[in-house]
Amino acid sequence: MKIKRNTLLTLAAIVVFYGLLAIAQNFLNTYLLRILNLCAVYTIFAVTFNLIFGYTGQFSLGHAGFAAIGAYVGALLTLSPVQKQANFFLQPIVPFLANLQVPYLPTLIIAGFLAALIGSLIAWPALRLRGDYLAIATLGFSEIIRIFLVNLQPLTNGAMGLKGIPDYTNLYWSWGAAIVAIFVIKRLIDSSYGRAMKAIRDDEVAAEALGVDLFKHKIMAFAVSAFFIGVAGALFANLISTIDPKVFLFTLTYQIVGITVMGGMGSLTGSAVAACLYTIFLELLRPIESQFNIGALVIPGIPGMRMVIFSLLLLFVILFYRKGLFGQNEFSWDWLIDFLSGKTRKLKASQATLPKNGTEQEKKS
Amino acid sequence: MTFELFLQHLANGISLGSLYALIAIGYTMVYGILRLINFAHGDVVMLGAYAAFYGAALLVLPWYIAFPLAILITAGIGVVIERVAYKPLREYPRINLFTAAVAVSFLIENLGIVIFGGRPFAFTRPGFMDVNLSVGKTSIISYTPFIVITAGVLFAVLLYLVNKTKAGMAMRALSKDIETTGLVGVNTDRIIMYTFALGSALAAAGGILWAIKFPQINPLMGVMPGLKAFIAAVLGGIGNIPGAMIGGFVLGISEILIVAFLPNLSGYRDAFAFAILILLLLFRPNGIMGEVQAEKV
Amino acid sequence: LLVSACQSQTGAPAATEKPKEVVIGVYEPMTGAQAAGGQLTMQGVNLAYETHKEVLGTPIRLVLVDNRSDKAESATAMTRLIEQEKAIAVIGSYGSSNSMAGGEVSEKAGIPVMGCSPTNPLVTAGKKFYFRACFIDPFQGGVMAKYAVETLKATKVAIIQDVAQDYSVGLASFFKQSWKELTGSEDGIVAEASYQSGDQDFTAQLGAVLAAKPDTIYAPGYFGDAALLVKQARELGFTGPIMGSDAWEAPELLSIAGDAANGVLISTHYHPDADLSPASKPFVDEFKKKYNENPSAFAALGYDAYMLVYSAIERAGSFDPTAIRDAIASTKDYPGVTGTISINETGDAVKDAVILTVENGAFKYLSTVKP
Amino acid sequence: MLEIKNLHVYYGGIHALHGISLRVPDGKIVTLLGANGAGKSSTLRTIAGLVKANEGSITFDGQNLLGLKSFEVLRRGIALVPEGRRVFVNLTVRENLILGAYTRNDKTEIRRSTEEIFAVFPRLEERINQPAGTLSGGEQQMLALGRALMSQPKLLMIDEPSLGLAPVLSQGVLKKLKEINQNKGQTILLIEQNARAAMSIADYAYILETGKIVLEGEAEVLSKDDQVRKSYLGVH
Amino acid sequence: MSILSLNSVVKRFGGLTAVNKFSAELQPGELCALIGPNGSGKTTIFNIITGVYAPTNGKVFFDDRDISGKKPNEIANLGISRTFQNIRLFKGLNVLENVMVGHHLRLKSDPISAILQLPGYMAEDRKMHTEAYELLESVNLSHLADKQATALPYGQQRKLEIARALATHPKLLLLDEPAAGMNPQEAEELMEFILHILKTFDLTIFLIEHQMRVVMGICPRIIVIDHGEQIAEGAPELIQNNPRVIEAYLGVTENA
Ligand SMILES: Nc1ncnc2c1ncn2[C@@H]1O[C@H](COP(=O)(O)OP(=O)(O)OP(=O)(O)O)[C@@H](O)[C@H]1O
Ligand SMILES: Nc1ncnc2c1ncn2[C@@H]1O[C@H](COP(=O)(O)OP(=O)(O)OP(=O)(O)O)[C@@H](O)[C@H]1O
Ligand SMILES: [Mg+2]
Ligand SMILES: [Mg+2]
Repeated sequence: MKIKRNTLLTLAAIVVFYGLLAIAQNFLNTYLLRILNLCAVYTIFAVTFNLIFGYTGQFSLGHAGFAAIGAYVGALLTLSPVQKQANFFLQPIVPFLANLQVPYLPTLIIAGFLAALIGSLIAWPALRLRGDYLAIATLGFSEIIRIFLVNLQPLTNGAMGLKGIPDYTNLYWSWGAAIVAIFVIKRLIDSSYGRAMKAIRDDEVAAEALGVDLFKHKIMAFAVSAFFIGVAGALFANLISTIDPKVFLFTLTYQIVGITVMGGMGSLTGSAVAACLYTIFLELLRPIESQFNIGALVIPGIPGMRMVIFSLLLLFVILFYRKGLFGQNEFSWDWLIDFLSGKTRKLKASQATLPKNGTEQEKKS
Repeated sequence: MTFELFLQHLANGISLGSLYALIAIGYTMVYGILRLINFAHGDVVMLGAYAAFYGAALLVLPWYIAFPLAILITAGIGVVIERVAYKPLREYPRINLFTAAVAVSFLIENLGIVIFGGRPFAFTRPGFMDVNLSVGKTSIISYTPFIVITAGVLFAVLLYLVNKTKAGMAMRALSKDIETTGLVGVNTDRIIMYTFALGSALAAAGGILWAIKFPQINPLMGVMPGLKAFIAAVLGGIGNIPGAMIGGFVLGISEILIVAFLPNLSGYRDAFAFAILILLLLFRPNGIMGEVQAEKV
Repeated sequence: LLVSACQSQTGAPAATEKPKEVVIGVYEPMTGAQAAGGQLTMQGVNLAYETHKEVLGTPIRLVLVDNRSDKAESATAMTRLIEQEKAIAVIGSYGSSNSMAGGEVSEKAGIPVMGCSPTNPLVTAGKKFYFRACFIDPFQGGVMAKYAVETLKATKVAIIQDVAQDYSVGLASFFKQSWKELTGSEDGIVAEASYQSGDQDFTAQLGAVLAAKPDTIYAPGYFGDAALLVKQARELGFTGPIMGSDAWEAPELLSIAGDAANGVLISTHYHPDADLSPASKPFVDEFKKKYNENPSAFAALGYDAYMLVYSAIERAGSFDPTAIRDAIASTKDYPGVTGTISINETGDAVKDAVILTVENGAFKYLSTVKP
Repeated sequence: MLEIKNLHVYYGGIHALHGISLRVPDGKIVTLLGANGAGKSSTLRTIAGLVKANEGSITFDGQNLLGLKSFEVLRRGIALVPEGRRVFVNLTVRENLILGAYTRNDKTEIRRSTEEIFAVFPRLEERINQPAGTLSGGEQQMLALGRALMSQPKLLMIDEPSLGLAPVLSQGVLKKLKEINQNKGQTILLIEQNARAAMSIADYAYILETGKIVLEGEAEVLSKDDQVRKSYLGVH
Repeated sequence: MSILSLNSVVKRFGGLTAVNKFSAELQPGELCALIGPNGSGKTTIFNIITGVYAPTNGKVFFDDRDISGKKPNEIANLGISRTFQNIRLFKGLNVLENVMVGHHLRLKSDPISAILQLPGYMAEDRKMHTEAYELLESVNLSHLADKQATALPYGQQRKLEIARALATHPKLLLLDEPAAGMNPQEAEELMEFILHILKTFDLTIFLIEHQMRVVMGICPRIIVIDHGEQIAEGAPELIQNNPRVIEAYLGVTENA
């Protein structure tokens, strides 16, 4: 009964959400649309990091590299032959790609698959490493990918980057992909496979002794993550319309880690909310840099202040919301209904719908 | 390649390697005790260079006063960072600490841009460091031996502190078990503070020497040395001080020699650095000097 | 939340009647890796704004938006200027890659943009609304190749490029093309090496290229890296001329490289002694008075970019972006501080280049090269 | 003398200690018995300053201990040998012992103490330069005890010294404790699962159940109590 | 026909020989104990059997198959399961989920049908749930099913670890010091519990334990190891009176 009700509610919510997207897409100005699209892209980045680290416990810092692969696939498959010729004015593009142009949906899927493929290839040796050693190795692979993008001019146009990428990305695509990503990851982590992944996160040795194939499950987490990161990369390329290797510096990965931690490790809802807040806050803080007039007093804007305040806010959230905005909790209909009918406080105490994990015991990871 | 040219490259590699090593040690020390990848460490390097710059350029202090003063100030800043941003998170999952370090790094860089401006400053070498000591065709400027010797002295002092003093012993004990270290009467907060002070002091020394070798300072100058030093620390076996030194030299020398032997592939230099690291890790998953911490099951 | 929060910040000006003020937007990197360039450019833009705060009897509001040296932010910044601030024209940005991201947005919105220093041909290619106050890389690369071959009589040249910067890669490539055209082969290019912006140690690259005993080194790139490169080249004993590009022209090159900079040759936009335009000298004086230093090429171009937009609005006699665009496109022989500027059909400034050298810690005019 | 009154401890929402009161007189061995999770370790950890108490008082020789950090507690003369030994695996036996004397400064005095500990545990002297991580479980337990003794504590608290030790070793460790107590008047507060062995060396015993003290008394008296024999000593 | 046979197994860690030419055989349905001083190599033997370590030398046969050097999950699939000396529960999972991880190795559906929640997967998932729950009931933990595993008292954590191992449907169960840290009463319960599962689940059990009460009380056969070598083997009475065992391990005043 309950499950059915919640499924219906979910379906209804998706319909309503799409209605809202349709309204937004048609009535909001391009500035707000751009921000909303970026929110979706960062949401995908964050939920995929959550899958790899939050649920499977593999500290991978390769996001920027996988996103780069997706973005370049997205760009190279959607650019028109004319644009390609214009772009590759120093050295011609490899003939194989010169006239290739693919519709958007298959492009996104190819972007995802290529990122997943390369992600798995990288994971294959890298997963022999643990913890921080895995982190630095994946960071290294991500940088290696970027350096290849810089140097492989006939394929990527090197530092010149690519421009004139068709701006196919709109709210339907971006949030559509985000919802698919959340849906797939949620279903995956709730399944027996997801349980095995969480087991790996908590204790590899015990999981393996129970017959869990560590390698297979880690690769699975990597591949699924890399797939969606790749899709998000392509969405990003077709949103910004121009990319170059500098976009995919390792600092992008740090931002993603920051967003995910802010949202709460092990909460997909948290990832999505944090991704949106992050993107929106960067914009909301802009007025800080412009000149203030308080009566006769003119306070000149200080360029750069926005980023200072933003870094402070980030630090603040990390220091004072130590489990992230959502902890390990997920949004659920039961919670919402209880909340609306004022039952939350009681339920929270009994920890029924919102399991408040995290006693002292599990502090240290 | 002629022998002289090789010597030239080697000399360059050694002086670059000493800088990496100095900065890597701070990384490794902090990692050793808190298991924190302190990504703000590179920015502390930058602060050290700026402190020395302002001391020398604005306050017109002679270098032998300005530099130690800058090192002291930076050590203080390191301590403040630990107190404000890391200490409250010590008991929480390590990813929080890591993120805090990232946030601190963003903060320092952006504050740097606001306070110092985004434009680079010229860092003036003290005169005696700008003397040409060329031997035959190998060109050596006097700052090179200065860097190598200073780094060597600092290594020696550090190794003595860590291995022979009680505080050093406490530091090593703490790296394995904070709680028990407190139980034998060690004020662990203070030891952690010392560690940050020492690590930041070395970072500042590294930053100043860096600015002497590459006399251009800007608010983002610490990013690359920070990343390279991190690689060096991991190469050597993160948490291991002699390992960080070795890692620094290995990285510095191999970076130079790779480009020297394969100039056409110089665009891939950093890719080589990472490739060396990854390959090494595949064969020695805990770095060159890292203890094999096979988990006792 | 988003909608209300973002909109509440702007008093959107009414479109029809005479507006209380008009907005000229600027998007430049004030933070991030390219903050130095953005800040130098803003010196010039601000100087121009201070002396020209009103157009067609309406006050101008100059709105600066930081693009964090980041492509995504550049696009967002441009959208913000257009949608939220209702800018009628935009100036920027340092870094061709930032400009390309902004250009995609402004093109759709039909708002004219004047780039200050992005020299990559792709910035304006295929764009009706994007212009720039500087010349472009193919011209500049050719200028240096010609100078090397004809004036320096160099037969062996080494090239060191910043592979991570489109600007440097482009210049190196155009230099090579011209060299080939002039000498008939690429044989004279005896060594090539690369670095990535942010690298600080160039000794390995230099050692490798110096082993080929070049007469001169061509190392297009940004001044921060260039200063270190020049210094290290001299420390390694290279005494020949080192050639660079317009982005070397900043006071920092001289202060950081010190004596090592002597003998450096660069192609750039102007010099007060070159007598390219009557506006140069007063600008330099004015600038020194305000900032107490010599203007960099970026500052001069920032000044010109603002003034080109300003004069276009005056000539258009309207605040209509399309009219302004048309006025910019028809700019002819405008006396900018960086020379006499005409905008060609691709939206690029056509103007003379000058070649400068460094002597005793100052840039010295050598010669002028016509387009 | 250590005196605890009405000690309450919470871990997050879990109420672990529900008002514990106990006393450890000078020169005695007091043992704390109870099932798993009864709160024995929590009690010692609270005394040692590792866990914050929410209510109650702890005094030692009249001085308040509540709210002190662990190193301050040690400096007032209370040493804890934690559950699971926790020697510093990367330091040698000698270094472990020297760290144990961290709060002391007189070098010759420290050397004397080391000699005394070697006299009690000759095995440690044989391994003096070996990293503690390579010692066997029993040796590690001796080292942990030795390290705690190096601070010359007035009160020595030991949490399950025989956990995971072979029978021959666990007997040995408890015997040593009795020896130290008798020869030097060392006050000891002991937790031990092997209740029978613990009772045989203790003067006084407290029995905990889910965070409360349910029984206390002279060890000799308690060990004759039928209920105690059945539940805690495993005698039918 | 033996179910497990260790054939002069050697394990070296650097210079240290932790296990030295150790041989042993276990018969189906047997309950056998492995005892020995600290550091004598007991846990290492378990680690070799379960594939955590590969033997330096020698062979391990399970059901007449050579399993030496196979990966732990492969060995678990063949039917060997274990508990650990230091409890290793999944702290992010609740009690029921901990057990369900033990069922995962028998899952047939692929990840895609799991994500799509196809009927085939759903049926398996339901079965997993019921089986796990039944298993918890049989060990008296079902009332704690949705508690976080590490919040349980120690004794129950031990039991849960055993239940989780049973969920893989092993033929051979290895228990590493299951009674460590238990008081006599709890140890008593544990002994009964072990005998109970031995019968109900058609198992063979190999057990490491330092509490002689437990070992002598329930194990008909005991193997004693010292310095990685077997020094004695036989029934409890025999072992108790073996002078070598007394010297190396039991000590003079035997305390059971
Ligand atoms: N860090 C912690 N976080 C949450 N709960 C804890 C923590 N430490 C102990 N507890 C809980 O407090 C209670 C008392 O635990 P304590 O370790 O003091 O018991 P104990 O008597 O020493 O048992 P044992 O014999 O298992 O060592 C137990 O219910 C335990 O689960
Ligand atoms: N991964 C490892 N690396 C190095 N040495 C090891 C490793 N694992 C075990 N050893 C060593 O092998 C020896 C046997 O250890 P093992 O854990 O098998 O002992 P045990 O018989 O289980 O002892 P206990 O009863 O104390 O648990 C010990 O000396 C131990 O230090
Ligand atoms: Mg305990
Ligand atoms: Mg063992």
